[in-house]
This record gives sequence, structure tokens and C-alpha cells, in this order.
Amino acid sequence: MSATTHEARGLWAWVTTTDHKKIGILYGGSAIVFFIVGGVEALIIRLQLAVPEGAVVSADAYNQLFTMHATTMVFLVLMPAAAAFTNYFLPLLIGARDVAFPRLNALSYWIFFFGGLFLTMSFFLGGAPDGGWTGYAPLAQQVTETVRMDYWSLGLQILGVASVMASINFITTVFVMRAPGMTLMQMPVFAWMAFVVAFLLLFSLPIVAVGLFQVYLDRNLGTLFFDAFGGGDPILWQHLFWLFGHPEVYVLILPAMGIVSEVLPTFSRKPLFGRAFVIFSGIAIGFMGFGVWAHHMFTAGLGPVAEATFAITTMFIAVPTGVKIFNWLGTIWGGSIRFATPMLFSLGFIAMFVIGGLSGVTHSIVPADTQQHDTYYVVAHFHYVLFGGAVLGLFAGLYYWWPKITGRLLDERIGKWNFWMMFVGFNMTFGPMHFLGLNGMPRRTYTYPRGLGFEFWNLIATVGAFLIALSVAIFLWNAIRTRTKGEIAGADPWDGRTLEWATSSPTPVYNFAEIPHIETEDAWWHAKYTEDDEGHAVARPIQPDPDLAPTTDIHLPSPSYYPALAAFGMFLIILGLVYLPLGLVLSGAGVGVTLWGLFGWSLEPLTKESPDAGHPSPEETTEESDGSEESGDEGAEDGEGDEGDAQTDGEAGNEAGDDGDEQTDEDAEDAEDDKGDEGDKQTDEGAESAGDEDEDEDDGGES
Amino acid sequence: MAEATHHRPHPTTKDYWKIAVVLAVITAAEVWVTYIPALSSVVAPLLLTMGAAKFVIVVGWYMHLRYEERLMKNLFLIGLIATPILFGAVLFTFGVLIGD
Amino acid sequence: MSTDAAVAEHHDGHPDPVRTRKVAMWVFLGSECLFFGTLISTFLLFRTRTGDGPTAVEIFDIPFTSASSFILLMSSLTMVLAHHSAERSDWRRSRIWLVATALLGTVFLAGQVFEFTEFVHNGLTITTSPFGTAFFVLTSFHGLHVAIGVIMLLGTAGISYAGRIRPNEGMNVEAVGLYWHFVDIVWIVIFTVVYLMQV
Amino acid sequence: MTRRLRLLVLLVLLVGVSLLVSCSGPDRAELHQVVDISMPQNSLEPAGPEARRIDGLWQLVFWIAVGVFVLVQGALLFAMFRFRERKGERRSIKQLHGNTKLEIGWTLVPAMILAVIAVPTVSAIFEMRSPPGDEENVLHIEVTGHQWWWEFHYPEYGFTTAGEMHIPAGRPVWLTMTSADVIHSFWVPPLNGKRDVVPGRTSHLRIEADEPGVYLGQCAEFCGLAHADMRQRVFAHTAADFEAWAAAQARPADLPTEGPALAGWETFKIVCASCHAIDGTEAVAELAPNLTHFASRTSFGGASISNTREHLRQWLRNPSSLKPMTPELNDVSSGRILGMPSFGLTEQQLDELVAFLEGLE
Ligand code: HEA
Ligand code: HEA
Ligand code: CUA
Ligand SMILES: [Cu+2]
Repeated sequence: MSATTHEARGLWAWVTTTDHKKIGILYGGSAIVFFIVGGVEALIIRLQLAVPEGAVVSADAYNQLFTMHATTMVFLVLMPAAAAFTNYFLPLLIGARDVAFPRLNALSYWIFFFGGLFLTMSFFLGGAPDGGWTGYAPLAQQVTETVRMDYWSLGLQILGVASVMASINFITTVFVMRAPGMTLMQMPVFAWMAFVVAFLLLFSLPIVAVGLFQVYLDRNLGTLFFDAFGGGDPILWQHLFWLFGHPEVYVLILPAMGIVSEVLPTFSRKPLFGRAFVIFSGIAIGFMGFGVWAHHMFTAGLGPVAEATFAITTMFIAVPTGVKIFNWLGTIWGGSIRFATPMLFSLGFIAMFVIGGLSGVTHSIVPADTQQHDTYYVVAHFHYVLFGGAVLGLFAGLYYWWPKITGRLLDERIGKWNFWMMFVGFNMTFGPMHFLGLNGMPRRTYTYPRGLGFEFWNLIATVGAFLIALSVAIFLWNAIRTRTKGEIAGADPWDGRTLEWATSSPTPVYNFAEIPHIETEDAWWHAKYTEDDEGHAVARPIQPDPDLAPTTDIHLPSPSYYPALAAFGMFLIILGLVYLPLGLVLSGAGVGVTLWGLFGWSLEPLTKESPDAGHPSPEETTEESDGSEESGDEGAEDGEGDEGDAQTDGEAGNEAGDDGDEQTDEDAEDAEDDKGDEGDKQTDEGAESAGDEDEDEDDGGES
Repeated sequence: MAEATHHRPHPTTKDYWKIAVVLAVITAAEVWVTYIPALSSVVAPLLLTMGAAKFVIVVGWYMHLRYEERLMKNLFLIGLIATPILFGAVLFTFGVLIGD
Repeated sequence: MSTDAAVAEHHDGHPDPVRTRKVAMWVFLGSECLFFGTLISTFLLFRTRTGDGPTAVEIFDIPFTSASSFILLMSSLTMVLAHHSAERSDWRRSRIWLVATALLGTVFLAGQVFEFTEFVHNGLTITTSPFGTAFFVLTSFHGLHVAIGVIMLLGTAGISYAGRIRPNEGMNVEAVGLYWHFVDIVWIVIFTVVYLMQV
Repeated sequence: MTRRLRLLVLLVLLVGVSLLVSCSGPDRAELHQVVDISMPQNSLEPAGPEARRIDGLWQLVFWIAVGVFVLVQGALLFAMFRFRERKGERRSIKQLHGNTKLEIGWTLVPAMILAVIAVPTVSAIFEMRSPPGDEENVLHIEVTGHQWWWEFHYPEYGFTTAGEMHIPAGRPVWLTMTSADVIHSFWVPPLNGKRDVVPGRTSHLRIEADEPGVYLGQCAEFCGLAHADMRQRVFAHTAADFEAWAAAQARPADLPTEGPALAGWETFKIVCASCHAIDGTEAVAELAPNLTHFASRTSFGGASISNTREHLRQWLRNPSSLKPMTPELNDVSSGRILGMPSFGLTEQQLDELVAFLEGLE
């Protein structure tokens, strides 16, 4: 291993990187590849359904296709895409040099990578999962001759482990790594939504993790969890899945909402309207998202009391979501709107998400839902929120942040083609599905007979799907040609408001030459502008320079191949578990590899030869306990090293700052410190407002 | 550095032993009540309270949660509170809670 | 009550490593609550579904389980003593307590293995009835956590013995400690809800 | 590049569409034989009281949603047009940060709208789930979901049929449903919403048709390979016609006495009787549809295949060629039946069996 940071080159540099930016790019690249995979699956689905009695694929192949299409799009496209933006921009948005636990971050990515590989491999190893992305019992347990649903349960399991690790990492990062002075409420909205998402995953994934273990055990050890005839209960699975599944859908949409909340202000030259309300509605959605899961079970026979309760909780999620929509309208209202591609995608997001949301509310009307459930009307609903919402939002983010990541702008003219093609194709594909569903076409059907009146709209939908494919191809072309022909962006191409634009493009490895001190939200905008007495924006005479070089050397975490190695070990473990009993040999080897990776990791210093005598690098001692696969524990374990490192950075920054500073600035600093204090009172109120009553209970316990 | 966050003095070694004795006594009591037919009607609530007491003691003193800042308290408590609420609802739809 | 801590953090403008790792650990434990909550709820749903297999009353051996529960409970004492010594940089004593904790944990695991074999002899297996399924899966997952804890404890003691002592060693002991105590409180719940309340 | 794009689009469309039409399979169901309306499975054309009540709720919610939609999209488009930045222009913008009154407003208004929707919803939930009162003269039918066909048992008349349900129009029918294997969902959109059919549980559904007619539906919960082919046809008759039909169905089958049909019956006893029942004979197995009055049905194979001689022959020759099934995975001991095997019958045996089955009026 190279002694100093960033010596490794080429592929190896990517395998061993612990830089949150590179890991973010890895997530993003994987997401795009899987988007094409899941998209091609979708195109085959559409071909099969274009005409009645379609004969493009067999029923068996079709069931694998729609199951993997959904699994891919949800777990291997939207989640990693959100993870990509969070990884790359969360530290930048909060003025940090990295996440709290860089190597844990790498481990999360590599586990995700092998999880995706594992699921996709199944196509070539006796067939892909074919029980629907919801894997309903007892169907998922019925055929144990094939290993398809074993791939599904183990694949989702390991992807979940990766997400929990990442969530712990992001939550800790937000709590401890914010730039000095930045209160929670001053965090950019995207950072806030990523923060809420981390909590949603943290509390919903362990539930489905248990469910997935139960599926695996039922299939392989003959346990009776979901075996109705053995005394078990298939409905239990539906609860466990949707207790995770519904929070999950907000996991998919909140990051997009965060992106839109960053893009709209920038391209309206106006701050986000009702910032605090947008943030709190996000938190509210997070909380309420845990109280509606049974709306996926309205035909399962929960009994009228439960059905009525969940109908009401479900409806009222529309309220905080509406608050967001209306505040976005308030943001562009009275602004000066530039229709750059990111803005187009954001406005498209609002328009399309509202449609999907409204159809969602019609689902909450239980009697009506007994007609809509498991029909194409539901398929229409969730594609309007997932594609019209999440995907359009993520594309907005791609066009918005591409220059910060690559240093070059994506071509605007091609971008507009991309948007309009996708917008039209999307509505052509999924708009008709509303009619199909209400006219009686169930989902998950490999074909439909002539004479039910489904022919016309299905053909339209298929044509639309190919328009979408074309738009995606246009995007890929735009991305490729930008690498050479793209216009050089400069640090702040959009006249941005938040900290990521306060450093040069592409982002330097150290993120910021000096760790900024934060007094307000939209700190970068306030560095460039002031408001006159009527509140009009006025450019400051002296503009800040984002392209400063660091005045002291900054120590960053060294590359390490141990995270990737440990992840590979886990891959071997689950692969072995598919093929019991012989596979146990492979699993055993996997355990060995995993332990090797974690042990090597625990003895490897995070920053090599840190000259900083003031901070004895404690890494060697940090991770003795990594014999375990306890994500949280590792988190805790390698935190120390990272923090030791973060300290050196912090000081480097500060010293540099103080050296160059004039008298006035020092006052300013004191002022900041005070801000810092009250800031933190807010901090805790902000974060803990939820838990106050818990607080009391706890005291009660003590006395 | 950890001390910086502590407001009440940490327990001493002696305190820890005392706490252990308390825990042991409660455990004994728990087992004891299950053998008393007279208490069979109230045994469930009794056990739950005693279990909860042990739980709080370990979390509060041995895990020092009562000495930590609210942030950490609440990070843990959100999960702790959410669990019974969510699964209370689930078991309700199965009629388990009413059942007995 | 947290403000001072936070202020302390903000005055020197960079985060406090001890706090960082504690936050991460508590976050993780919050997540673990739902993990075991799911397993325990599954058991509560199936506790009476014993089919033609043995019921809780027939199978449980309360005195024995009480003993092993007591042992695990006391391992929390040794654990906290290990942490206490470590904070006062008394590494020798700290190591002794760590090993003692690991030993108690191992004894508990041995007890669980014995209990399982007993149950199987008396006709309760993982496939006998939903009750058996839920019971074995819940207690095995807890046992797995204990086993991992034992490895972590021995690792900590070992590396401390290897002489790699650093000011933050105390923190490592605390991290392992938090995990260990959590495993213990989970058992407190299981012992009360799964064992005592079923007989 | 504009022209190039247009060309691309055209190409994709042409290739795609031509490709598709070419690979559309034969019409197995021949629905035009039994129904003349254009959308016989439409939830928006209710044909009974339950479906009509649902439709009423739907209409209410739909139009409210349309209202919200128009307002929001209208505001969006207006703002986009009114506040667009013109070329070169660089206004300095008033930095509005928010307005608490507005926030309260657009929190409360949606909440109130939803409260309005909630009231009829909740009452409908409770009323539509209530079992029939004794005063109603309901017809009871026991429904069992199988992979991949529906079994209908008429307890008052003591006969069992499959795939096709006959009911008296204008009279409520109370379904008592369960599943023999995995979860299915009983759904005939014109008559009522769907209800899941869960193994180990019984669920209920009330359906009623105003007028005589044919109403189509299909299993709505993904239940494996042939989920798409697990269909049902509901025939509503006048009271008299229904009683006549029921009486006919209640009769035991009249077995052939000579000719190929008799030979067919012999083959049936050896080959088919291990799974199929024919009332009043020694064929009593219940793993597959009861065939007592097979010839009186318009369809078979989970009501997904029209009951014609050609289809019947093809089915008996190789069932999986008409409907995707995996009989190789059948496991009678565990009751897992995933399709009808192909028995490699000779052409003559096929003729005889067809003759026999066509005799089961
Ligand atoms: C990004 C993902 C996402 C999002 C954000 C949502 C959002 C919502 N969903 Fe959706 N949903 C899915 C993804 C999502 N859903 C998926 C994947 C499924 C299918 C799973 C499967 O079976 O495979 C599903 C299924 C699903 C069902 C089950 C349907 C069935 O199977 O029978 C229901 C039922 O209530 C539902 C409801 C809702 C509601 C009420 C919202 C609300 O959050 C919407 C709120 C938003 C608005 C309402 C619009 C904006 C608000 C205003 C403009 C204010 C004014 C509005 C009013 C006064 C009404 N969804
Ligand atoms: C994020 C989530 C997401 C996304 C983005 C999509 C995108 C699409 N979905 Fe998907 N879908 C789901 C989530 C999603 N879906 C879920 C959860 C289900 C439920 C599954 C279940 O029931 O279990 C589902 C089910 C589902 C069905 C119902 C299947 C059934 O019930 O039988 C259909 C049918 O049309 C469908 C279609 C499509 C189409 C046409 C797209 C298109 O938008 C796809 C567009 C993308 C591409 C086309 C990319 C490919 C690009 C190219 C090909 C360019 C060429 C370049 C190269 C090859 C280099 N989806
Ligand atoms: Cu039966 Cu779908
Ligand atoms: Cu939902």
C-alpha cells in the first residue's frame, strides 16, 4: 500500500478510495448502469404487453422481468443515485472535508456493489427472482426447487446492511461534522432531506431484515413463519414488508425533493420560500410515513377499524407534502426564472409528482382502492411518483451538479431535448395506465385477452416507453460528448447559493481550502450579495474568490483496499448460503475473507504518517473489535481515527484563517462562536423536538 | 474529553456493585412472583414493571445514558419508543392483543 | 443539557472523536431496537400456536434460564467495571474485567446450547410449530449477538495486552461496552416476555 | 440534429410496432363469443349496488382531485410564464423568505378537504364490510382459489363447478372464500371491488348484479406463473333461469353407454380421475376442477380458454401449450398442484376423451 494519500492510480484508485466524492461517483455510475438494465427489462415488458396475447417472452420470463425491473429500479437505481448525491454533496453542503467514517463509507458502497451484482447474476444462474418485488408469502416460499427467491431475500438483505451502515455514517456526519457556526436549521434543504432519509432507513430496514431472514429460513430450514397450513401466517410478511416498504417510498422521493428545493431558488434568483416549513414538512412526512403501511393491504382483510384508521393516516400525508408543493410555488413566484435544464426537470417534477400524489390519495379511499388495488391504476400512481417524481428530480440534480463534479457543463440544447423527450414519453407511457387500471387490467399479468378493451392504451404506453428510452440515450450521449466538448464551468456556473459553489470545479480533494465559518443559511449567496432595505438583492462590491488554494497541507484519509475486501467476503457468504448445504464451504471461506478485511482494516492507520505530533494517531488501537460484522460497531470503532484526522484538518483550516485575518475578522469570529452556542441550543431543539416526551419518561425512569 | 459532557459525577466502583445487587434482587423477585399462585392475576403487569426497571437501570447507569447529552438519549429513545407503537398496531390487526 | 458539550465542540471548531463514536453507536442501537422488536413481536404472535408440539409451560425450565440470565446480567457489571478501570487508565484491571465479561458471556452461550439440546430432546424443534420456529430464531439471533460481543471483548483485551495503549483506549472499551450492555438489556426483555410471562 | 432525432423516433416506432403485431398469439379466450359490450371488466361501469357505491365515492374523490390538479398546475404554469427571465434582462429580485399566514392557510385548507373525503369513506368501509342480515335472502356460494382456477361450491344445491359462476340477478350473493395454496384475490369489477383469498383464513365478499348479463373478472393477486390466466366469468340470470340452471347442475352426470364416448370414459377413469371428479361416479378426486357438467361451460383452463373442440384437443394433447403451467413440480403429498401434465395420449384416445367430455351436458 502506498504510504501517502492519492498515490494510487487508475482502477486501483477507485477500488481503494475513501474519498466521499469518488465514492459518490461510484454510486452514481453504478446507478446509471443499473438504470439501463432495469430500463431494458421494462422495455421488454412493454413489448410483451403492446398487443393482446403477446408472445415476445414466456410467462416465466415475464415474471422474472417485472420482479427484477422493480428490484433493480428501487434498490439499484434510485437508492444508489440518492446515495451518490448524498455522498458527494452532504459534506460539501455542510462545509466538511469528508463524512464521519470514510472507510465505513467505502465498505457501504462495496457491499452495495456486490449486492447488485449478486441479484443481477441470478438471471444466468437458474433464473432471476419471480415473486414480485414485494415477495408475497406463501408464493415466495412455494417453489424451493429453484433458488430464485433465495437470491432475492439474500440480495435485499445485504443491500440493507449497506444502507444501514451508510445511514449511521450520514447521521453522525450531520451531527458532528457541520462547519463551525452552522446550526441544523441552517443546513441546506438537500442535506436535511438526506438526513431524514437516513433515519427512515435506519428504523425501517431492520424490520424487513428480519422478514427476509424469515423468508430465507422458511425456504431453506423448513421453519413455519409464513406457512398457513403449518400454523404460520402469510399476512405477517405483508406487515413486515410494508412497515419497511412505505417508509422506503419516502426514502426514494425525499432526496429528489431536496434537490428540487436547491434548484428552484437558484434558478428563480430567490431564497426558498418558507424554508423552515419545507424542512419540518420533510420531518413530518418522515414520521407519518411510519404510520400508513397497511394502506397496501386494504384488500387483505384487516378489519374495518384498522382499514379506517390507515385510510385517514394515509390521506393526511397529503398535508405536509402539499406544504412542500405550495412553498415551491412560492419560491418561483415573483422570482426571475431561468429555464435552464435543471430548472425544467424541477418544474416537471412538481407537475408530475402532484399527479402521482393525487392518485395516491384516491388509493387511500379504501372502497375505491378495492377496485384499484393491484391494477395498472396503481402502476400509474407509483410511476408518476417514482419516475415523474424521483427520477425527474435526480435528473435535475445531475444537470445541476454535473459541472461541480466534472468541471464541465452538460450541453443545454441537448439537455432540453432530453427533458422534453422524457416528459412526453413518460406521460405517454404511464398516463394511459390510469385508464387501463380503472377499466379492469390487473398488474403482474404477462398478457391479456382480446375483447377487454385494453388494446389501444397498451400500444400507446409501449410507444411512450421507447420515447423514454430515446431520451435516456440522448442523456448518455450528452454526458459522453461533454467530456471533450463540454463548456468549462468554473466554480459557480449557476450563481448558486450554497457552499458547494464556494470551491473550485471539479471539487478539489480537500473540498475547501479553509473550513468556512457559517452565520446564515445560503452562506455562499450572502457572501456574494446583500439585501437593500426593501430586501432586493444587491451584489457586494468585492466578490469572494472560490478558487483559493489551501495555505496549509491537509491530511486526508489514505486509500484502503480492506473495505472492498471485506465486502467481497460478504458476497461469498451469501452466495454460499444460496446453495445449501455444500455452499456452506464457500460461506466459510467468505467469513474468512471478511474477517481478514476487517482485521487488516482495524490495524491500518486511517491517515498514514500524519506529521501532526499534537495528535498521536490512535488508529492502530481503534478497531480491535472488528472481528464482528456489526456495522454500527465498526462505525464507532473507526470513528476515532477519522476524527483524529478531522481535527488536524479543522486546525489547519483555522490556523490558516487566523493568520490571514485582520482585527475585524477576529471580532467576527467571537460573534460566530456566540452564534455557535445558541446555534446549538437550536440544534438540539431541532433534532430532539420529536423526543421531548421521551425525555420525560427517561427522567421518570431515573427518579 | 467524554467527561466534558457529564454533569452528574459518574458512579463509583462501589455504586456499580450496589446497582448489581439491586438488579439481582429484582431478577429474583421476578422469578419468585411466577411461583405464587395468589399473584397469577397480576403477574403480567408485575413482571413488565420489574423488567422495565432492570432495563432502565442498565441503560441509565451502566450505559451512562442518564449522563449523556439529550442528543444521544433521543437517538436511542426514538427507536425504543417506535418499536412498541408500531408492533402494537401490527399485533392489534391480528387480534393478538385483544385475544388475551 | 447538551449545549455545553456542543459549545465545547464549537469553540475549537472541530468535532470531538469520543462524541462522534458514541453518537454512531447510539444510532446503531436505536436501529437494533427495531430488529429485536420484530423478532419478539413475531414470537408474541406465535406464542400460542404450538400445534401438536410442546407448549411454553411444558418445555421451559425457568430455574435454569433464571441462572443463565443472572450470569448475563452480572456480565454487565464486569463490563462496566472494565470501562471504569479503563477510564482511569488502569489497563491491567480493565483487561481482567474484560476477560471476565467474555467468560460470563461464554457461560451464557453454553447454557443456551444446553437448553436448545434439551428442548430438541423434549420434541421442540425449529420446525415443530410456529411457537418453536419463533422461539429458536429469536433466541439464536440474540445468541449470535452475544457471540459477536465475546469476540469483540477478547479482541479489545488482546490488543490492549499487546501494549497498544492509547489515551482513547478507554473509548474503545466504552464502545464495546455499549454494545454488550445492549445485548444484555435485550435479554432482560426476552427473559421477562418470552420466558416468565409464558409460564 | 433535430432531423436526425425525428428519424430515430420514427425508426424505433416502425420497428417496434411491426415487430409486435407479428408476435401476437392466437385468441384463446374468444370473449366475443360470450359478451358483446366493449369493456366487460370495467370498474367504471358498475352493474350492481356495491360497485355503484364504490363508483360514487370514486366520482367524489376524482373530481376533488381534478380541482386540486387544475389549481396547482394552473398556478405553476402562470408563475412560469409571468416570472420568466427575458433575454439579457437582469432584474434585482425581492428576497421573500416566507409568510406564516400563507403557510397556515395551505396547511389547513387541504386538511379540511381531506376531512370532507374521510367521512363518507369511513362510513362506506364499515357498511360494505358488514355481513348480510337474516331478513335478506342471500345466495351462499363457497369460493376456493387454486393455482390457477376458481372453484365454486353451491352449498344450498350441493354441487361444485369451476371458472364460471352463475347467480340470480337482483339478489345479493354472499361469497365465503379461502385458498388451497397461495394468496389469490376474487375480483369482478362491475359487481364489487376485490377481496383477497388467503390460505388458512376465510374472507367474505358480497356481490349483486342488477340485470341478467355476463360480467368478467380475474384473479387480482399475483399467484405465480399463470396468474394472468386465472379468470372468472359471472353469468347473472333471471330467478327462474337460475333455478333451472342450478337444478341441472345438481343432477349427477349421465354417463355414456356406448361408442367412443364410453371408451373415453374408460380412459378418464384411468388417467384423469386421479385429479378430477365427476359427481355420481367413482371419480371423486378434488385436486382439479370438477367436470360433472363440463360441456355446459363456455370455457375451461381457469376460464381463460373458450370451450371448443380444437382447444379441448390441444389441451388434452399438451395442456401447457394453451396455458403456462409447471406440472413437473406437482407434489400431491404436499398438495402442491401447479398444472395438468401431458399424458401422451394417442390421437384415438384424444377423440374418445373429447367425445366423452362433450357429452357431459
Ligand atoms: C416515491 C414513491 C411514492 C410516493 C411519494 C407515494 C406517495 C403516496 N402514496 Fe404511494 N405507492 C408507491 C410509491 C409512492 N407513493 C409505490 C411504489 C406503490 C406500489 C407498491 C406495490 O404494490 O408494488 C404505492 C402504492 C400506494 C398505495 C397502495 C395502492 C394499492 O396497492 O392498492 C397507496 C394507498 O393508499 C398509496 C398512497 C400514497 C399516498 C397517499 C401518497 C402521498 O404521499 C401523496 C401526497 C402528495 C399529494 C397529495 C400531492 C401534493 C399535495 C397537494 C397539491 C396538496 C393538496 C392535495 C389534497 C388536498 C388531496 N400508494
Ligand atoms: C424507480 C422506479 C421505477 C422506474 C424508474 C420504472 C420505469 C419504468 N417502468 Fe416500472 N415498475 C416499478 C418501478 C419503476 N419503473 C415498480 C416498483 C414496479 C412494480 C413491479 C411489481 O409489480 O413487482 C414496476 C412495474 C412496471 C410495470 C408493470 C409490470 C406488471 O405489473 O406486469 C410496467 C409495465 O409497463 C413498468 C414499466 C416501466 C417503464 C416502461 C419504465 C421506463 O420509464 C423505463 C425507462 C428507462 C429506460 C428505457 C432506460 C434504458 C435506456 C436505454 C435502453 C437507452 C439505450 C442506451 C444503451 C443501451 C446504452 N414498470
Ligand atoms: Cu390467482 Cu392470481
Ligand atoms: Cu405506501
